[in-house]
Amino acid sequence: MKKILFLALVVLVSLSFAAAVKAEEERPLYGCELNLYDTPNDDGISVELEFMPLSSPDEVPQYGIDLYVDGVFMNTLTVVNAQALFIYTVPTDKRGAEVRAEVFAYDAEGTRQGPVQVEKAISTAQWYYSDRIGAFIWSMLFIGLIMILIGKAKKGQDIFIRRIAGLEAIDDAVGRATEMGRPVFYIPGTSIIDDIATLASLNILRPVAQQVATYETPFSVPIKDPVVLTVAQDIVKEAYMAAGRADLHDEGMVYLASVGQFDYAAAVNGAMVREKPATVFLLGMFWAESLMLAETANTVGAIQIAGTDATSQLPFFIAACDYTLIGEELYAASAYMSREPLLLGTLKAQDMIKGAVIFAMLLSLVFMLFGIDSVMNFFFQ
Amino acid sequence: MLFWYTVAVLLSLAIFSFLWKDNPLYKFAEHLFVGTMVGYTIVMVFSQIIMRKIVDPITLAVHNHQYLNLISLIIATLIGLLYLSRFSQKAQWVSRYPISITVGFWSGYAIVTSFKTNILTQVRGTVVDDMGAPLLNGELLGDFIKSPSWSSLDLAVSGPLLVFGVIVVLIYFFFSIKNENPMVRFANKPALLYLMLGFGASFGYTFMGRISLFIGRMNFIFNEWWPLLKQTIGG
Amino acid sequence: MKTPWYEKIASVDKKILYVIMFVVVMIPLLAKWTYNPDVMDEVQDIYDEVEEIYAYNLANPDAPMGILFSFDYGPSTSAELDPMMMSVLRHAFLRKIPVVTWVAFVDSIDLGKRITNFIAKEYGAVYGEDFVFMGYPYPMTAAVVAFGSDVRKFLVKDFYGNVSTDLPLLNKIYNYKSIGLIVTVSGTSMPRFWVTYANTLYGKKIATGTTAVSAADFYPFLQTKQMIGMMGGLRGAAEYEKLVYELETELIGTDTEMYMQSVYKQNTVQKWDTKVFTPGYTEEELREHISTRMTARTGMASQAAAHFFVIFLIILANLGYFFKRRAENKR
Amino acid sequence: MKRTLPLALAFIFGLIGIAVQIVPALKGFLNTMLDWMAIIGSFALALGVSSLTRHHMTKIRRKHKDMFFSYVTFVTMLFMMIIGLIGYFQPESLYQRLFGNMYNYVRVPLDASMFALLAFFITSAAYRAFRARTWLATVLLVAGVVVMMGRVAFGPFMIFNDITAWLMKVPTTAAMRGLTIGIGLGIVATSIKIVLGIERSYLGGGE
Repeated sequence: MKKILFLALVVLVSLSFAAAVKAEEERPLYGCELNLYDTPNDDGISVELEFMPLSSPDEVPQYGIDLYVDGVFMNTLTVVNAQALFIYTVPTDKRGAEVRAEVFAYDAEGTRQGPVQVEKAISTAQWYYSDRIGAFIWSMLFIGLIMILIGKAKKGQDIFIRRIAGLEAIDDAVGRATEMGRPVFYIPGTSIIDDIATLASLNILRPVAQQVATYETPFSVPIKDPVVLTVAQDIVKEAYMAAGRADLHDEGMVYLASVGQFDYAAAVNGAMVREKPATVFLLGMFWAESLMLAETANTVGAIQIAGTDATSQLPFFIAACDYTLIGEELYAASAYMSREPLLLGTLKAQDMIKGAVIFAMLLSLVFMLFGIDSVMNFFFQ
Repeated sequence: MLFWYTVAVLLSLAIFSFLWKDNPLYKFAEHLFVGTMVGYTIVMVFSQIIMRKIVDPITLAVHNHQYLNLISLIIATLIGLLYLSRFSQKAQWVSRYPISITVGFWSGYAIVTSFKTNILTQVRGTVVDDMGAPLLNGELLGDFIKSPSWSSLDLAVSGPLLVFGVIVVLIYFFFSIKNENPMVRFANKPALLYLMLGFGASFGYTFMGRISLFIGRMNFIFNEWWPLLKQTIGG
Repeated sequence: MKTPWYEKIASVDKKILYVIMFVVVMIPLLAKWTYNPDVMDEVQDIYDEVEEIYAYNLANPDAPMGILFSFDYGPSTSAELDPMMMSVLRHAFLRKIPVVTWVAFVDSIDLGKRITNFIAKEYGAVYGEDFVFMGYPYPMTAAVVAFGSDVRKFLVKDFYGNVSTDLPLLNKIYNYKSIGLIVTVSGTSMPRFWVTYANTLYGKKIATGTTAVSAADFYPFLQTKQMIGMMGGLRGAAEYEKLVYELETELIGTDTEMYMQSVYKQNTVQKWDTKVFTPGYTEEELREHISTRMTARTGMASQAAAHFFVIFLIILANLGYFFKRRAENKR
Repeated sequence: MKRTLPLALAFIFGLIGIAVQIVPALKGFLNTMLDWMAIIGSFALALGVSSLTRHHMTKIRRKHKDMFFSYVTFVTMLFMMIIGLIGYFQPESLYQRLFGNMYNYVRVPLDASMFALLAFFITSAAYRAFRARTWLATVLLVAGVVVMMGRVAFGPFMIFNDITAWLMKVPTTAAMRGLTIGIGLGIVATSIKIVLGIERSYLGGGE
């Protein structure tokens, strides 16, 4: 806020300044505008300095700003008078330090005049990001809703979930591979574990692996990231055990194909043309390699079930794959497939929050029609 | 120089040969690629993480007697080492600790961030544009009625169409509402229309960039490597 | 039984598509066909701005305006972005406008140096007088802000280790007052950064060059005039290339090769610092200088051919599909 | 120990993850946490390399017909590793230059060529997908073709260019924005499920 005000001030000052030039009125000798304030949203180890020279460059070609932290001289900033805003972050390296800035002007002969202005500020740490507090409140609301609905679901209240075509197809797709006697490939995206899409995909891996185990179909899970590898190994192993086919499980099913984007694509493409899978799952986060994998799968005659939250890759999956989970359907999948009440409760909560977001958006839109932006700022800060 | 350029060209051609069919040349390039990248990654993890984030800071901490720092680094290293428990059959489950720490931290980290960037910022962008002007704007509609033209029509309807599209797409993805619900039924067709227009347009839009990549590759072969080859052979 | 034509179309082997695609892209590239696109307003605006600076410099020979070029892209996007940078640089050197270049990423240092010197050489520009290369200023924000007062204070030395205050060009052009235009060519979101700092804070004019994929992100800035112009993808590059080609033909005629060699014929070779580039050309170098004058336009010819080929394919596929369905309905 | 402690750890670190996002005073701590994550993750690479090794060793042991290529992977991996590590301790040496060349003339062209294959894949995908089967597929087809035209339009076809700009500005933005908001909700919901321990399949699933 302060920054915006200051910018507005600068604009005003420069406007009046322009007027002053026209009128050839006297300018303040050694005039300047110094603003020193605590850096917003930090942990208190710096303050911000903004400086606008106002004298004409002929009279004052240069300014010097002496900086003191807790009374100890730090250094001098030299500012050439370009009549432009000068900004600088003063590091204090500790919280609660008092920064003092003294502006000196150098006249045409180079004589140091002043101090013409002195400002002080104390570096402090903030306890919350002023621009994230809205998101935080929304999130807390979401968590609360989830808690409530989970409670309801636990009590046995039925929660309706509509059909998701891509997920219905999983059973048939695995069955098809069994009939053809060809393997199933599962690619849990090419991102790392930090990516929530990867986690969503790993949640689907379990039921798929269980089905594959029941049908006794060969299974292959090529992976790009080592941490994802460890997680996927556990999931597949437990899924085989749950299906009662621990004897079919082989440690080599889940393997690291490679570690980079395109070398991974090269390796998986190679594996696909050699092993000729009948079904390929492409679920998770993808980048440009999405289309390479999808097209190669098509070339070897596999059914592809794809799903991603990468909006830039969705068009390719839509075009090249037989079934596509679009965006949030990927996240809904684990609840949909497991039918576990806890997960279904979360899905319901998600819909309710979405309803609230739409409502708040409509409200903001209506108020904006009349030029009132406070509603929008309240909801979507 | 020519040697390395030639290597680069031959490898490129080996990759392109995959389009025809899988063949030993492609297999060679593929396996070479994997080996190179894994080796490269090992070196990077060693130099950028093992050395820069573990060894150097620990040495520094010992040197400067920053024991708090030292303890933090050692704990992190020990947690990381738990991964290696997977090499033993019996203690394998210990590797769940680093996994749950990683997954837990990033999940928590994602909550507020994605609410902010994926939801609030996007919704805000649907209420007002980058300059702070409302997307539903009666004045622009008035301008159009006063002086009808293509550009004033575009200005007047673009905002409302955008808002409408966002809302129907959001409604389309409600999971817990039955398809017979009138709101969902109403939103269904327009939402699909928006989605398909968007996907089609994005597909066509990206097409250009993908062709450019291939042209860039061919430029390398014919405008960089070929002249260099001729120059070297010709003297 | 003979398979009807529409069945064949529906099940055509991908390999055939790939081969035709390859041929379609290669022919224009090897035959050096050029595609001369209509120049769009957002590209013409950049050109006009450079011309305006030229006019200003003619009127004020003692206090000329310069152009700041920022190489905000790495080798991975250079296929699309190199031609843009080269065209605008050519325009600036052709008009003897002072040029300051730097790069935004460590990876790009080599690229920035090579392209700056490559183009400077064509016009016999003298390092330190006509152009300077400042390397990789770090941190970038501080460097951009430093231009608000005196960049020589922040970048004490240039890339080659010369003291900034010793370079005649930097003594004329050291802050935003004497920068007429900032050209940022980038495959990332760097242009946003330039808008936030150089445009919002200092009111400088920003011209952007970007990849075809990112172009859509920057249209809003054009509407609000926060950017004066934009070159998007190979097409934008081809448009600027065409404009510069026309200007070059007008100023030095069609025989560019002649012109480039004539620059270094006088006995003033010592004028040029060999650290920057060696005066004179070999045959191969000459050819490279000539061929880079049309990379974007030949690339664009391939591009257009590929687009038309795919559109043709789609129409064909739909005809096949249509007739197949009609045949099925009859049965 | 096997299940409760991991869930508790996920919860505690989840809370830490939330806290560092909203409390600026924890900026220093956030950096420590990010370092932690990098350090912890780096050890998983050992598992990755071992998995890759096992994958290729199996091929060699079973005398698979492609076993020669598995050797290729091993040899280049060891080669890269050795020259890279020696190069790290001896900067400016021949090893480091070799490592740089391997990067620039083996990795980079392979990467770029794989990327360039997309030019062909996108062609065949367009050929297959853009058929007017249903009204939805027709919309997809028309939008795609119009934009492709618009990108290389000239002369009288410049109208396609304007349509392209409009398609990108209005329907595409609307669709992508609607998707992004929904995806954001999905991400937040999944994250909350993990932090609260409702979703636990990343621990191998099962009870």
